[in-house]
Amino acid sequence: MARVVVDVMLKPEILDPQGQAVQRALPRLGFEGISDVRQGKRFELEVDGPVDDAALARIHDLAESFLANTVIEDFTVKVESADVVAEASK
Amino acid sequence: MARVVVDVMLKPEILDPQGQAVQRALPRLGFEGISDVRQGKRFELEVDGPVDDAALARIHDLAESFLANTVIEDFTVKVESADVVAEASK
Amino acid sequence: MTARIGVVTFPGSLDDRDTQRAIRVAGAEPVALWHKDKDLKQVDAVVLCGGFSYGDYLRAGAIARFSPVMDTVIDQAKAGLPVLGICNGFQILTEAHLLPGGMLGNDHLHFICRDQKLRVENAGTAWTSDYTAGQEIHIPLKNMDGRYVADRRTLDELEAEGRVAFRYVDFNPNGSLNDIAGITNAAGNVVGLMPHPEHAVEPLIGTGRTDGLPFFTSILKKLVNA
Amino acid sequence: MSRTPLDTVEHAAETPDVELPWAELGLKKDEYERVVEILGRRPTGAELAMYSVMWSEHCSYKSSKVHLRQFGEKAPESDAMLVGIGENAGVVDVGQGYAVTFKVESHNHPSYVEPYQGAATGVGGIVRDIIAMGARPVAVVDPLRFGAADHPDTKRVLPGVVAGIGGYGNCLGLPNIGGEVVFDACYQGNPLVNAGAIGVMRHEDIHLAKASGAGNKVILYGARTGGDGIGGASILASETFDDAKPSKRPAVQVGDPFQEKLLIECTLEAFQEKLVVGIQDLGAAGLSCATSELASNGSGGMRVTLDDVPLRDSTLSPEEILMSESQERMCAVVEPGKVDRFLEICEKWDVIATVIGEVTDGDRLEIYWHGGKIVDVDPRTVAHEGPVYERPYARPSWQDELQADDANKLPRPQTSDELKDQVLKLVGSPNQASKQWITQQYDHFVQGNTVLAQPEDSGMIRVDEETGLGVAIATDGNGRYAKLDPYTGAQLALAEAYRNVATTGAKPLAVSDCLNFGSPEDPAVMWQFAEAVRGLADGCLQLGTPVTGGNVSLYNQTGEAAIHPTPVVAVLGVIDDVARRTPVAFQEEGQLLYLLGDTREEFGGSAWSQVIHDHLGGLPPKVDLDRERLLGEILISASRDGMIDSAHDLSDGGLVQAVVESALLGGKGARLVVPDGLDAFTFLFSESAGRAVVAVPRSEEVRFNDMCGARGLPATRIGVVDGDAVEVQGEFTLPLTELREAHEATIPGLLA
Ligand SMILES: Nc1ncnc2c1ncn2[C@@H]1O[C@H](COP(=O)(O)OP(=O)(O)O)[C@@H](O)[C@H]1O
Ligand SMILES: [Mg+2]
Repeated sequence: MARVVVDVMLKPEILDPQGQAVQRALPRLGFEGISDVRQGKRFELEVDGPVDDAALARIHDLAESFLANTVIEDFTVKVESADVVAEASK
Repeated sequence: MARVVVDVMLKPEILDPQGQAVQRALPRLGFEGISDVRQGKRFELEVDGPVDDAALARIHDLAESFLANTVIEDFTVKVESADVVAEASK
Repeated sequence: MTARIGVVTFPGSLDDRDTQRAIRVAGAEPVALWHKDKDLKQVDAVVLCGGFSYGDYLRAGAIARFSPVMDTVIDQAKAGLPVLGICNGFQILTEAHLLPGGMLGNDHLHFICRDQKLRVENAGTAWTSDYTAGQEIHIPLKNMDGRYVADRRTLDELEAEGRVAFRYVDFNPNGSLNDIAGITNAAGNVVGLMPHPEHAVEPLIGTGRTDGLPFFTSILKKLVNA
Repeated sequence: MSRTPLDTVEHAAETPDVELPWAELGLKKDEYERVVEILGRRPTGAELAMYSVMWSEHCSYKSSKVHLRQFGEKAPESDAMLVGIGENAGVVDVGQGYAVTFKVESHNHPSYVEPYQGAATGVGGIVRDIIAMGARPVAVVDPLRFGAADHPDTKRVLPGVVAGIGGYGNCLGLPNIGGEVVFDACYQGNPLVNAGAIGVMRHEDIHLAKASGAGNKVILYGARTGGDGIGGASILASETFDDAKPSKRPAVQVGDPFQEKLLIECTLEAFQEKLVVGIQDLGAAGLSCATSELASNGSGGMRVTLDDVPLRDSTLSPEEILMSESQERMCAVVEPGKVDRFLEICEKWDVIATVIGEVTDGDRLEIYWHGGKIVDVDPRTVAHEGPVYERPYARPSWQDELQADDANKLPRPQTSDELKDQVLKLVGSPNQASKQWITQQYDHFVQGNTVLAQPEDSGMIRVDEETGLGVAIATDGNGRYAKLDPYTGAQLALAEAYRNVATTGAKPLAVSDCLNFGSPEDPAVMWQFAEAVRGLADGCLQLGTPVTGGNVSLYNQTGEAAIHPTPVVAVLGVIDDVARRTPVAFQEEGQLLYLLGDTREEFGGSAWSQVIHDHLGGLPPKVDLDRERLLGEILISASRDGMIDSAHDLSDGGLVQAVVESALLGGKGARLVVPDGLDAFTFLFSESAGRAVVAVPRSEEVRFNDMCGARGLPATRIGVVDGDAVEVQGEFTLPLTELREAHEATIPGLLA
């Protein structure tokens, strides 16, 4: 079983009030030096079977038609390999 | 300027109604072979200046105290390097 | 003979019974439609009502858009069936690409419930003929994801073709571009808006105004006279 | 002890010396011994799990029970009462064949830890209580208390709580029609999130939580069971009891309002087809509670196979499954011949439903796991025969001193300018300011039956479209008054909620309450509790409004510091025709303003003493419940006979607060004259109870005066609806624009 991650973010030209709210709160929390914040969605899909090109293509379709609304959002699909997981976890 | 990404996901033992709703919809859309879906948040922070250990530690604090509620959520912090970005984009 | 107007119930629909009541108050016959049925029971028009279909968990309207009933609604709307989408219904219509653009979370990040002032910009659609263009009305508004967005080209096109059907007046409650509260397709049979006309059909209830009733009398007249 | 052999009943009998972690599960030594005595052996791990949660303060009311009995003992005669205390919620007859169920509950602690989810699941829980009675939920209310308005943590807690209540209630399609928002430093570490719900049904649809009829099936439906809110049960789940590693199980549950909406619809459909013999929601203590209560309220016993419970997490132990507080689950008892249809309805609504057991003709609750019997108990001993404490209570030593610190002696405004200045300060203070920023995050309109909602004196819902029959509800509670005198404070809460209902023209019928207090182990707190219950029970008897149910929340304290005693009272009323309802807003210029009731110098616990002097001391206003009743009757008659066009009850902030609110809502000002015998300050700021201000059309003045005179209710003409300012003759004029700015900018300024 492998994990495929789909990240969905608002297109850059679309106002992201959630990201802005975070950014505006930063100085109050004593954080400086962050010039922009955008907030999006992360989907973690547990895929049965091998994640080959065909599987990725299908997930790409899924993201395009369903997980993201491409009128307003962009997305990326990536396979989360074991070492990335290790590096990333807190 | 560098981009740091904070991913916030519900802890595995916590109910994720959003992920479930997506997963339950998949068969109707003709997608098989995905055994679990979890939905979380992705924050993209644009950091001024170098992303050194000190900066990362501060972002870690920010994530812990503000971006996530660690009672129910886990988070990961990672620096998004240029090549990762390239590989990931659709 | 009166008109039969279908109201679709999705899991999580909230205003289906209210919408049926509004249709009855206007003098038409409401017909309950179920999301799992492709069959529209030969109704003359369809309302997609407000609520949180599937909890609005992915995006408002995104999951409902893939239900069996929507396959038929999409086909027939393209063939001219009058369809009104209220709130969640509007969101479903944009997700189904029957109307352009998309709906996002309110710019202030909160749910908002208020008596909202609107201007009817297009009184030529199937659902607005009992208004006059430029008429100002008050309709309850209540939503989390009411911010209408579209790219510049789409907006210009909507404006040029007079397809912005309703605009917020005095106060933009959600950050919608061009103060858009509702739009229509080019043919004028598919209309979507965020405020809830079905909550403004009885003098005592809600805000105490009946400014929403003409939606339902408009379609009734159109169908009966057809 | 190794857990490898399943801890069955048999195994427990064979291994009497095994030590169980009863203390870690919150049981006292004598409580554990009592369990052993009841069973005649040591409990199994699963039995221990059940007893420990069901005998907790939260589920067993062990500290409060001895006092709560008064609600039954002193219950007034009432024809309206259909189902009383003890069921999921009380039910009252509102006429025309309709019955209404309503209840208030607390979700205080979870909302402090995770404001959004804590508050959201609070709404979810109370709504399931309403469904479990057979009713369609028609509205919710949310009495809230937070720490100081300008404290940084309030900015974390309040927006989350409000978003959670809205997020859940809005998604369920329940109009939010009332509540409270109160700020006080005493709630800093212990915000109070109370949530109430109302449901409507026909008399014949009332359902009870009982499992009867041997052979009937027990069906669990709704969400899968996960490791939510298990707390101590994980100790039982660990390999050995002594290596109790820190629990991985979350203390906070995440709600799924969409799932609950489906639960409502499929439950109501099953009721409609008469498929349900008994029903119980799963709330605190989850399956432990549902199975033991269903079984003990019914005629027989019950056998449950825990392996059949649909799980979200396959690693859960049987003890954890029994204790899990996963949300959005219900348990129904269904005759065998109707099971298929019941399951069909669940499937129609995409709700998972599973037969997990059946009613037996014995009197035991037996639970099986992997083929072994892990529970064999008399369900009554679990559900109803928990410990009862007579906790010591004593009037606190500081009470006299507090009451001696008389607010009536505080310095009062000396000049008209000062008076005017204090009015502005008052109407703009966080507790008196407009709560619109909060209440506009709630759907008021959904279901299309809302006649009155915020900021009216009570919420009102139309029940019958043909006849206009409606119900009204208001919740009130003033912790400052209750701190000064808990007996009187509880009665003042009752009186205010009663008055709020009557002010809208509805006849008060019944009461629910949520009693929020500190630690019962502190005799001073226990005294406050005992006094408040006594006050409420006496008050309900006198007003003729029985308590139909409620909730107790104890241990609301941080270290030694308890919250103010905060009894929150909900009063439900009925109105024959909602077309006769009386709104708060001034309707027409020229109408005459009358003040009903007596005004005394009463400033103890008042908003004025808090806002201007940051003072709490003296005695709260006097209560005269006969007067409240008379005032209520006058307000109801006046509304029915069209003698008044608007009305507003007087409570915190006094007359000036009420007049300013009516003026701002109606967009019309008022000219006021200080009546003879009163000074301007007392006239404007006193908080004497039993008062309301009404606007009388000139054509009705004589008739209205006659009615008040004949019934002996003081009615004083104090002015007229007029202009676009509030003017107190000879004192000051405040333009509505200035008042609006003061009243409406405060909360957004603090929170947005
Ligand atoms: N948390 C809340 N939720 C819903 N309504 C609220 C809330 N807080 C206050 N309200 C409403 O705002 C209005 C004013 O509240 P309040 O001043 O407490 O009323 P009163 O003094 O008449 O009891 C009432 O209609 C009340 O129901
Ligand atoms: Mg009031």
